[in-house]
Amino acid sequence: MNSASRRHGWWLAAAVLLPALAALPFFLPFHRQDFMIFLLLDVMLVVSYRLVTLSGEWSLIHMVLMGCGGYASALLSKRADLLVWLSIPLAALLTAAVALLLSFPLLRMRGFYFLIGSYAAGEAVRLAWKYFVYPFGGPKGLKLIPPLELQLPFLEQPLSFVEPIPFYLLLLVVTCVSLLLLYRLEHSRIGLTLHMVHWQPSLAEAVGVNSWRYRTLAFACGAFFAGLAGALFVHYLGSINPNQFAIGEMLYILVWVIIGGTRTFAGPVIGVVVLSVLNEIFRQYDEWRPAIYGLILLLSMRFLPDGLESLPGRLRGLWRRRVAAAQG
Amino acid sequence: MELVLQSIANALVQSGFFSLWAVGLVLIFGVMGIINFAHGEMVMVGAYTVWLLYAGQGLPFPLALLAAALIVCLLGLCMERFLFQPFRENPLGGLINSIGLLFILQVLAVQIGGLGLMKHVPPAFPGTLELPFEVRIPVQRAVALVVSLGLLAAVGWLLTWTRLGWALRAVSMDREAAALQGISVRRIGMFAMGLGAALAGTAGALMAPLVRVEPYMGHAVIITAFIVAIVGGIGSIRGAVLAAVLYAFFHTFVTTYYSGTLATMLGLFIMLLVLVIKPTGLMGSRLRE
Amino acid sequence: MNRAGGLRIGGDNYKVEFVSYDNEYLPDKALQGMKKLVGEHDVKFVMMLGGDTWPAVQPFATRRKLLTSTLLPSDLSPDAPYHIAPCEVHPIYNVTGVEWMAQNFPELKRAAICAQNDSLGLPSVATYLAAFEAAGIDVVDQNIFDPSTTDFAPVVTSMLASGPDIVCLDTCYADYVNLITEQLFHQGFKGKIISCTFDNYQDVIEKTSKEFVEGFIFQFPDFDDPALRQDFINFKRPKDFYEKFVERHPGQWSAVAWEYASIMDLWKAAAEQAASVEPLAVLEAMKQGGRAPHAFGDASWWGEELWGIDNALVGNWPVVTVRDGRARIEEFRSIPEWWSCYKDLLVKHMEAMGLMHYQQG
Amino acid sequence: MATAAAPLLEVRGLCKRFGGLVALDRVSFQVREGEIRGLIGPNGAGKSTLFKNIAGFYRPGAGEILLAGRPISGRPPYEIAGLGVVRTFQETTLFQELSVMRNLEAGCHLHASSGLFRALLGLDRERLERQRQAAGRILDFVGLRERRAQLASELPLGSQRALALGIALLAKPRLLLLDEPFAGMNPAETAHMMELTRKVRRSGITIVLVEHNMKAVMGLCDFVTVLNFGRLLAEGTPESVRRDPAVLEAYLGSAAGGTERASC
Repeated sequence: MNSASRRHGWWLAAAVLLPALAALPFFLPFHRQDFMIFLLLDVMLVVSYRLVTLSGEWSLIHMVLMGCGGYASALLSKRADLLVWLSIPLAALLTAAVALLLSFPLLRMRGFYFLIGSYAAGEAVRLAWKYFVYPFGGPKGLKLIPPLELQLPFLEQPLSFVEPIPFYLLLLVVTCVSLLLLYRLEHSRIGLTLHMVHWQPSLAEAVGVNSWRYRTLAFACGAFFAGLAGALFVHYLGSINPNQFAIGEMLYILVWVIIGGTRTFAGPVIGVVVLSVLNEIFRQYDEWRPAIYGLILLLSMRFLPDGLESLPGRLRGLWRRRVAAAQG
Repeated sequence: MELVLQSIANALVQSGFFSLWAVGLVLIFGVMGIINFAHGEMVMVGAYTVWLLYAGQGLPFPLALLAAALIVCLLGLCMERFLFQPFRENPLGGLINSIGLLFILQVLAVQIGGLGLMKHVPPAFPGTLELPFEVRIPVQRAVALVVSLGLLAAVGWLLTWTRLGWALRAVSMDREAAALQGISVRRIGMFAMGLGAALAGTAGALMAPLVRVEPYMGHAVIITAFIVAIVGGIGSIRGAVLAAVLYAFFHTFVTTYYSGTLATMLGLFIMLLVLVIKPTGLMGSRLRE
Repeated sequence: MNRAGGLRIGGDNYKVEFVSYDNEYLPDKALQGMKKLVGEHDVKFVMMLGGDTWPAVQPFATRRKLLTSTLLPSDLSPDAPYHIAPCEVHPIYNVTGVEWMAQNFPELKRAAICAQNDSLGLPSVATYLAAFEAAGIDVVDQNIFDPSTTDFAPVVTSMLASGPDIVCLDTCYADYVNLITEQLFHQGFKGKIISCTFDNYQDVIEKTSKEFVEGFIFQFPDFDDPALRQDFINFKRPKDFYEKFVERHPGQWSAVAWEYASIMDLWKAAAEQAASVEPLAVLEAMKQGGRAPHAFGDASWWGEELWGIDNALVGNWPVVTVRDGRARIEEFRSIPEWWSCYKDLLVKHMEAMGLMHYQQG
Repeated sequence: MATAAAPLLEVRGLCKRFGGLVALDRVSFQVREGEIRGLIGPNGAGKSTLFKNIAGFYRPGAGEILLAGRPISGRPPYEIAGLGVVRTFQETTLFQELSVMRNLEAGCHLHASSGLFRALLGLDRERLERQRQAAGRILDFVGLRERRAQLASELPLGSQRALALGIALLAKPRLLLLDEPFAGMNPAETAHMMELTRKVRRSGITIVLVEHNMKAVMGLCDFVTVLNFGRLLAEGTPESVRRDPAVLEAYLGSAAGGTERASC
């Protein structure tokens, strides 16, 4: 009963939030619209990253997987002249395939070894993009990547998704669908099994769970959505280069996820939204930004180890104690 | 022939640095099970100390070196006390804290020294050693190599022959059993971190006149240290030194005979291969998660 | 510039406001920054470093008809008519150094070249290869290293093994030039060194010796150079600028230090001439007659054959050497003259490395 | 004929070494269908190692393990579990932060394929419902219905063990390996657990258990196998083993200690 009313709450929140989000860019000056776009992409990244962390592994290759999606879609549409509407989902699938391939060496490791292994694999992939001028364009990367376009019957010119508002709306739909799928996945049997594989690996094996398979599934599914985000990103920007996916950017994902908290689905989203908004507000202290991030990270580890998601609960607890103290 | 010998000389100098970087990292991981992502930044702080004190204030180089070791050692102790000790139960916590610190240290370096061109640290020992077969080693590099070797030997002696070293090894093998033996795991943790940090600081100080001293110099350090630590078997000091020598020779020869880009890429592939085939590395025997 | 009265348009003086945005050299940040500069500050002219960040900005900037400048002409393309390279035409000017060296030291015949593997290093390699070929110099070794390299001893050993008379440092970053030169010194190189930049040469002299660095050829003068006092130089009071810069940022004088100032001069002159700050009017004034005042003398708009559009300002470029511990201009040489003789060679090498505009992307 | 009469579990000449240490030395024994078998021996005798070999957590050095005549040695644990050999753990292994019911649901996973798209599209509702029913039956079976909404961490030890047993049962074992199911329990809990174990056997599941609590072993098991220093020392009914002089000599001291510990 509780879960049913909670579900209603979610639907209600979505019913209010979604139209608001869809309407938002129309009220923003054009130079703020991009902020929303990159924020949505980051949301996709952190939520797909969370799926990987569900199986208990902390990966450092997620950003590079996003790049895989970007490169794949760019190459498919540019060099193979594939329709962009096809190249994007295909790129996401290809990214999942790359992750599947990488999972053979990587998922033999766990914990620290996986962390470092994923980092090494990511750097190796990135160096390969730099080293092979054909097809990846070398250190300069690729440019003049065809944009998404849609020929609508009532418009003379095709609708171009290089324009922020159409792209934003498309991205909003894709993000919502992705989030919904990831949410369902987590709350399905598979999510529960991943939980099991993470926290009680021996028990899982003992009752017949092939944990390697589930870890691979999480890794590849996470890669799929990262690749999807990367592919969309690349067709919006029209260019891609290897430096965009360096370890520094990956560390930001880690920071968002950790500050937001990984216990619940909403945690990483809260993390990325709060920090990105703060980031915009403190834009003039740009040179201090990494240090501010670092400090927030240290403080939140110390005082809010379960992330921002735990803040409301904690405040409620504090309030209750206050009230109890006042009454007592 | 000259080319081979010169390359061997180059590789030897590199081995010294690589081992110094990696040994500190391995010590900290081996004893406390914490991956210190800010290890490269500790090297950077060492180098900046030398830049400020030796190049800036005119202090004699050996003094600046000592100061760098002490300052970074202090930094390490603070990290252990405030960032790692409270998170003993959660190995990821220590890692994340070290990432937070990494950002802060980099920004501080930018604020102190600015961006732009590398910080100028003139060599304390100018001149070149001219060996037979036209092999040449800059005196500064030779000194750095000798000091590195001396430090590594000292660490080896400490770990093998002293009671402190015995306690350190005991803690790294089994923390609970060591505690039952009456060893204070807390103190040993402080000691390992202090020693590892001092080694990193010394490495940075020794290198300061030889490399780019800039806020982000730690990046290259941490990659190399990871490769070396993994190939050597994380937690094994001897493995780390062996791997450092192998990797330095590999990297030097591939760079000399093929290209630098290829050397870096192959290095990563080798690390991956080792992780897949023998995750415990060349000399490591335990798996730690 | 503002202290000197600011911008004069139609008899009124206007102050020029400078707004900056750090794009962290990331394309998405650059796009956000560019939109912000336009949306929030309504800027009329954007000076960028260019390179990796440009492709992401290009569609927006072109649609908005924004006037933008770059230091890397490889950004130029027929699709971006309002994007100009009015100051530095990297790396084409490097040919002047090679040409000068070949004339003055005709006995040097073997060159080894090294560069970092990135969008600055590689086009430069193509240019040097063309210039060496034009001058009849053999390139005996090429070593392309990763930008994360910390120790240059192996790179230098590898180059010296081929027994070169000339070591070419390409467009290595200033810090790499510093460290590679130091290694060349220690490993006993006796020949000539040629490079695009040599920013912190005073530091290098301290690390090596005055004798060793003597005769180092590069392309960027110190602005207190007496040769810059000649009449055809359009950069106003270079010595004052240099001294003020060095006073404010000691030890930070670099190849690009003067370039934004020089671009601003050009823009100001054009804006005053057009009596407007609107991008299209300014651009038209700038390009009037196909010529414009470049810092190193009047120059012409050019580039069609390399980038598909004449948006690079090309004229004379100084060849600089270290003389008695100071960077001194040896001679100004004409880039267009070299081009008219050897353009086939340059196109050949650019094509071989996949760098021509029709190959890009 | 041989296959029809084949014992459910047969261990043939099993060896396992760790470096220089011989943990198991040519151990052979058979367990018939429907039996409760006790596996005893002093600490370090190799009982746990034997368990881990059977359940696939270790790869045997030599020898064979057969389940109903089919070799299973060397397969990964989840496959062996799929064939019907399920183990429990010495330290109680549960999802402490989940409710009893959720714990059981988590245990249902073996007999459902991991269809990604079914899960995403919600097409596995029927199957989930069936699993929920199965979990409900097990809930009654182990007697935890009143506690179904409690968190596992809040349960007393006896109920935690029962829950762990329930999770194992959901994997539909033919052979259940119980690793010290009575350790640390008080007499009332022990009695309850013994009754539960008999109930499991009545439902047609064969049981092998490792245990130090002699009272429980002697009261529960049909046959007992004794290991010492990795070797098979004796085998037989509880009474015959109790009287075996070799067992008395090698083992009785620590066994008596074990009994004492259990009774206080």
